[in-house]
Amino acid sequence: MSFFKYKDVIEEGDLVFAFISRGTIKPITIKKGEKLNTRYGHYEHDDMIGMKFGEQMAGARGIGFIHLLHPSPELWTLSLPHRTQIVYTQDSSYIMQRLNVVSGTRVIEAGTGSASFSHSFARTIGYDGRLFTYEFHEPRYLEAKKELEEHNMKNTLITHRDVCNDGFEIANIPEGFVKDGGVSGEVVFLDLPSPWTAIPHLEKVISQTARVGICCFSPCIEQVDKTVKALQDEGWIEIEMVEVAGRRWEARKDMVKDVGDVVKRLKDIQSRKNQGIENKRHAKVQAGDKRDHDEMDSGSDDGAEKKVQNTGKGFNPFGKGVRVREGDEGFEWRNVTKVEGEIKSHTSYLTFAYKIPLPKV
Amino acid sequence: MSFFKYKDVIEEGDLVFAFISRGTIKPITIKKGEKLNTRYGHYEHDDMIGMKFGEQMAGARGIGFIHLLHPSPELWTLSLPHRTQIVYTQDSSYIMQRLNVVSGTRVIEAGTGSASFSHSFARTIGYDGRLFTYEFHEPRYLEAKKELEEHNMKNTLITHRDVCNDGFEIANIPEGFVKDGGVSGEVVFLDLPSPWTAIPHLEKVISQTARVGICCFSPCIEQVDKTVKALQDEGWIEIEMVEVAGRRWEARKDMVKDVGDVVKRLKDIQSRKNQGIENKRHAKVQAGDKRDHDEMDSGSDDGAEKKVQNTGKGFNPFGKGVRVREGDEGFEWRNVTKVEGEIKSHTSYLTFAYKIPLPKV
Amino acid sequence: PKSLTTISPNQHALIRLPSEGMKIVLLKPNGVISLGKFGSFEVNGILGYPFGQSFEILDDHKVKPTKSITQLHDDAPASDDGDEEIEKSELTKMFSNSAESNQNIINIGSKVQKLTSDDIDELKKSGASSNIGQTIIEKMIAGHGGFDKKTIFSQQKYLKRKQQKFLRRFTVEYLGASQLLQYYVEKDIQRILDMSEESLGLIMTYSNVRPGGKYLLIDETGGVILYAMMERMKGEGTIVLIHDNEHANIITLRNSDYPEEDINRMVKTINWLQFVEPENEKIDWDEATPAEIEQMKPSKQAQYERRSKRAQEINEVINMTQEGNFDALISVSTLNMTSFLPYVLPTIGGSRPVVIYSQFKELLLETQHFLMKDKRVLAPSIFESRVRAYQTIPGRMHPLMTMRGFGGYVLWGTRVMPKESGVTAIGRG
Amino acid sequence: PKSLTTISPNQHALIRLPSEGMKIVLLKPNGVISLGKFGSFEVNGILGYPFGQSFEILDDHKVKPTKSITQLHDDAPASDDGDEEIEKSELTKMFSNSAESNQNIINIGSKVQKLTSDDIDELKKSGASSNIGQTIIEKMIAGHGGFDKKTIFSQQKYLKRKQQKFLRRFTVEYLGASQLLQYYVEKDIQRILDMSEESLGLIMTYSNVRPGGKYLLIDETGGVILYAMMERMKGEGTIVLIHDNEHANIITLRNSDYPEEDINRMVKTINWLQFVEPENEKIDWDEATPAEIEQMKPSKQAQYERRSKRAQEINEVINMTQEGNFDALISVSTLNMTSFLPYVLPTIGGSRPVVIYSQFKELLLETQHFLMKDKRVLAPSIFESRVRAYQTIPGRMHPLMTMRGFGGYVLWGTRVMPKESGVTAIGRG
Repeated sequence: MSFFKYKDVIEEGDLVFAFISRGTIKPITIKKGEKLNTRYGHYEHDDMIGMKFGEQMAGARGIGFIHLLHPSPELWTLSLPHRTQIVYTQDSSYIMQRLNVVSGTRVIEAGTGSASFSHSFARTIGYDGRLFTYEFHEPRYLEAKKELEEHNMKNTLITHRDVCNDGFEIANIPEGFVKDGGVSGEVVFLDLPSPWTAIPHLEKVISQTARVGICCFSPCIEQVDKTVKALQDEGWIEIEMVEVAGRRWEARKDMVKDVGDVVKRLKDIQSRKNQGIENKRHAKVQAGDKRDHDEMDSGSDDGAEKKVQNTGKGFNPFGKGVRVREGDEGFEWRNVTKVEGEIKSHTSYLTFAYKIPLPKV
Repeated sequence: MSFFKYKDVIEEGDLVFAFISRGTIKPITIKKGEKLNTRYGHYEHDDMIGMKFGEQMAGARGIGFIHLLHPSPELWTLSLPHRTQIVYTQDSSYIMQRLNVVSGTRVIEAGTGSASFSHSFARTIGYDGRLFTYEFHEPRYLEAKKELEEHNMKNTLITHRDVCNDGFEIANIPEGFVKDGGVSGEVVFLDLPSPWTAIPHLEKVISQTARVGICCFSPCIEQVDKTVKALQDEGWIEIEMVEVAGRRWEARKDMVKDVGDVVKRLKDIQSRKNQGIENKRHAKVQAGDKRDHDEMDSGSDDGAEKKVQNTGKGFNPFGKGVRVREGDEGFEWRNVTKVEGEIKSHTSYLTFAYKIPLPKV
Repeated sequence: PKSLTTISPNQHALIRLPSEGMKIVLLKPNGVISLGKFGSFEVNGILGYPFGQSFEILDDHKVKPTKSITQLHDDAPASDDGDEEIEKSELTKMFSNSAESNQNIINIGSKVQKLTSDDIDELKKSGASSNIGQTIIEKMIAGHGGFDKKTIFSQQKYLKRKQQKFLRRFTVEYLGASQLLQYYVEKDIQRILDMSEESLGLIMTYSNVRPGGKYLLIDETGGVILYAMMERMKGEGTIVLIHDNEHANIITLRNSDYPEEDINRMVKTINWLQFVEPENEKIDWDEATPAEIEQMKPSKQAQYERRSKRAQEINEVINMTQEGNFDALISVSTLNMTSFLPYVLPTIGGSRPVVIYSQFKELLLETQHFLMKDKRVLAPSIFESRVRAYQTIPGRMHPLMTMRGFGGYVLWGTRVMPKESGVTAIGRG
Repeated sequence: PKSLTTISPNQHALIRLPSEGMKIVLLKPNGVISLGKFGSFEVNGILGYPFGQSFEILDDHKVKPTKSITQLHDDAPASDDGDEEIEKSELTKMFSNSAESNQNIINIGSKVQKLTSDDIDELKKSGASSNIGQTIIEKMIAGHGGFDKKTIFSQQKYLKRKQQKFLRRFTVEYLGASQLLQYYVEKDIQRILDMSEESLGLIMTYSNVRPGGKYLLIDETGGVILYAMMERMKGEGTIVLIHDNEHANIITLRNSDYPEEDINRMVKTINWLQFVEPENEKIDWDEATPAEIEQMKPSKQAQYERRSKRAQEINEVINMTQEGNFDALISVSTLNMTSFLPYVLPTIGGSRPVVIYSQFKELLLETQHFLMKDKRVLAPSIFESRVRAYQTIPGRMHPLMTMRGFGGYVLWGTRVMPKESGVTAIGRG
């Protein structure tokens, strides 16, 4: 179960994530004779066998390189073709922490979707936990079922079901999955267009001895409104809705440009101009240290640009033409952070609530 | 008109903002013989006369100091007793930029509230602009009217009116305020509990020759919903709702603590301990450079703490007891930013829209 | 003066396209403006309408006024326009066939999109009629195998996207500073140093810009900030602009439609050398006597006049900075702030705002530490303002899923005079 | 083992009060727990109920189970509880007297609050009955001159605030890592380095914590992170904890209710000196022969055993760090990251996550630059996660007006082995 335990050396049959670039992470299953083709060269599976997870691998003809990474739910999420909307790590990690999903927790999830969150749940609940996940859409169900099997997710049971109409009860629960005669979920996650239709069905499948936590994941505010009402009607308490805002920052370097450099350059331009026009002076100018500004209004910077390399440590005042590599050691830099150009400003609203079993004492 | 033009020297009758601390800015009107009392001393108005705006002023007995600041709408906003919810600068500045409020713009505002945004509008539209502001609540109306008069806001006309029921039309508009026979507003700002009831009244008071922009300011999402519908019904277009998130950051310093310092200290503690227990050794320990860890499990750091001052440049490893002033030059620091402890995470939703006059061509 | 309200000849304007693209145009009477794939139109056809008006391109470069292009469905119920009604009923009809939930949404990608781009090109060529956009959309829907399996909502979105792509509509807007900024956000965000409209608004408000003021400005955006200030000041007051190169780059003012003389009256430029070493850089100009001028050849005379004027201008702006007492410092630049503040701060009047913009919070952090030590700026703080837009379709309200990450940071403080005179000795004091 | 679901004797629990205050208590059977002004109750009265249950304090330290304390009105309609019904009808009655808009809201401050705190104290003293909270609230409403001028909404809010302040109710929660964190957020945020629950969640997920793993941890929170990991691991796996002082500060584990032996089995501690200079710090312990031990006096013998065990423990943990191949690095500390990473990175297994938390983005910025140059951590990025809570009263939905500004930042990357062997020579390599 590669999502449950690390191994060190790559063997045939292993799932490996080929990290090509930040935006391109390809899951591959190692098979002798096959190869991975990328825009920057290809990589033989045969060569991967025996390498360590985490190793950098050079391209077949020495062109380019990739890193061979071990599966994890977070890499899986990053690698996914966006078949359907994904629950991103910023949301999933908060949901799991807030609802106290730990080793051994029994989780109900609907719908399965891309199964990205399912992987995350399965990892965290471990061998002792149980994940009941439901998907209505058949192609998605089949795809997820195949993946969960390939990934050896033995703690997870996927069901093809419209939970909004047909509820969550399962007729023949495999023995290892039964508790208190049924599903007995302790944590519920609903990523459905109309969670309020599914909420009344939950009573039959949630734990009758422990507090049960729920999170409903809805993009629109009106869905939240209906969900809150349904939760109230069904006796859920401590209802709270939140949004999670996630940002990713990158470290960059910004060139330090002092005003002293600018002044120096302006003086330089001026003195070279004054030399050039020495013999065509006409204006009446007093002697002394005052300089002649005469031709400044008709000059251009072209002459100066050729000498920019000489300025050395300082700043590159002529943006055009001369390109300086970020962090070039000939210049002074300051460390700065930059957020992604386009950020996910909204994923969904998260409505949390709890249900307490009726007192037996 | 002190909100319209800077002056340099403080005279009797001037409005002065006494900046006592970030959270305490007191507007005072200079009057001979009076004094300003603060927690940290008092300040004679007589002494202020003739001082420059911006000067630091020492307390009467040399205790404490304040800064004497010139009025501005932004300082006014910061100084306000929060009688009612204020439109903060993050919102007001965006609204004015987006709706292109400039010198000469004719603005309709309802309700006036604390008149904080009114000041901002009046400043930006200048002598040539006109602000029509409406307030239903009588005490608030009277308060605002008094302030606007005191502040010489001659481009502003305040009206006591329930615009939701009675609309925006004004019977006897002072001559300097009339345009095209009426109010003829070009920009509308509605900060009302039910803007949707006021929107149908706007048609009679907005410009019939220029595009008119509106911003409705509502804390709850359901208000937005009703507002959007009302705007649609009344033929407003390009309806868009936004939120403005504002953060204030402060520059701070964080002490640099290297692992080398930690290691050095641990060695120090250990060697002093070993010396102390030299004569009570019992364990069989081989010779060589291996040290004796024997008593480590019963020791305490108390002895070491007394010597902390000697470490000099480096880090203060014992948080308790020895307090180091932030930025103390005996230590190394890194510049960091810190956000306020409690931030305004929501002010209101801003619903923008435009109305185009019917084509006359 | 230029009109802020009416689409007027010989003025610049911003054209918004259904694709959310933008174009800055000069409205020459009798001219024809091309919007690329959206078609071309005669300028005369749009003159006289209020700014903000949308148009649809008809045959022969004619236009007719139409409703907003950006909110096809939000404002549909209020419309009596024929075309809009057709779209609406079209939508309604199709919606009745739609699966009422997301459950049957199939994987919509290029595979189910049966209309190729060649098909579309051909359709476009086949008829230049005003209905072409609608026609293409209908064909695309017909060719879209999974359309009726989509929910109403996604149909709506799909249709809207397609309409925005092919409908030959555009909106003519007044080219204010916000519009110019938005234009650069799309085209060349580096030019405006990542600045968002909300940051521009903060800068204008915190620096207390208003008619009649006298401001010191450092503007590396090619003049977008300068333009924003001029718009607010409406011809009254002065802006001294410090620049890096020999000549100030105020290229964006070309689109401002201000007469040259107004610009010259309001905007005074000075380079950093002149600002930092004013005494050296002043021009010691000996006026020629009327008799001397008389004796010059006409070409020499003209040259003399030009040089005399130039010398006066330079000396005037240098004198202004030496007098100081500016009503605000506004800096939007990539220069190291702590290197120029010692020169600039003494010229700012007491109790006037100091406003510094940067793309990077880290640089303002250094600046704030500098100012806190310097003591000539009271209570400096770094402000961040971010606007989040919502989808306002009733019943489907939520923030837009993505937004631009950048926007910049603004430091705001107030210039003060601390009691200890020693503190102000830094720089030119 | 401790119960996660049922309020059980000799276990710790978190008590939430109507004032949003919190208290950590140990549930000693037959004990009495005091909640200050909210009263006292017998522990036995709450045992056996599920965690999450709310109670109301009756006379004589007895309790009765009740509905949630935090959402008095949101869940009122679903309640059959007598008291709730009274409150509801009370509310309804008062609402019918309310001004239906905000327009008549008067300035509500201490002035209109006719009940003094002395009055309240007296009321409290006069009767310890379960109705005291309700009584006080009613008196306050009666004494509140402007109450009927307030809108329904503000009446609701007012009443709720007052009820939360005076109703003698509390909720008993399982003391998980999130609860412990929330407790410190209220009581001593510096101890947990400003960390929010969402940052804790990010750390746990990005570091891939799960049962059976072997993790390297730097934790300056007194063990809150350690506890969060142990909760997720449920007794399986190992955590090597590096600490600053001679002894690890894991004071918060006192509240974890894990048996000493479980903690000893899972958690191995090592100080920075031992970690950085392992060969010097290993203890070269000569085992005594059985015969030698036999000859020792009983007291000496015990001392020998103790020292032998200690030496074994130290050597064991030093060996573990030398073997390395940890399943993650998790660092939550104020130490300069770039100073310890050269020692720590070599011990992390290939393709395992490296997760570093800081209060300040600027420090992670330095760290990211360090890692990018070092090349042993792939694609490091800084993540910020902020949760914004809403008021969910139907018809009055909006984000809460204020929230905590802090929360921290998390750097996440993946340990890799670059091809050039020279690169890994930094530190202990």
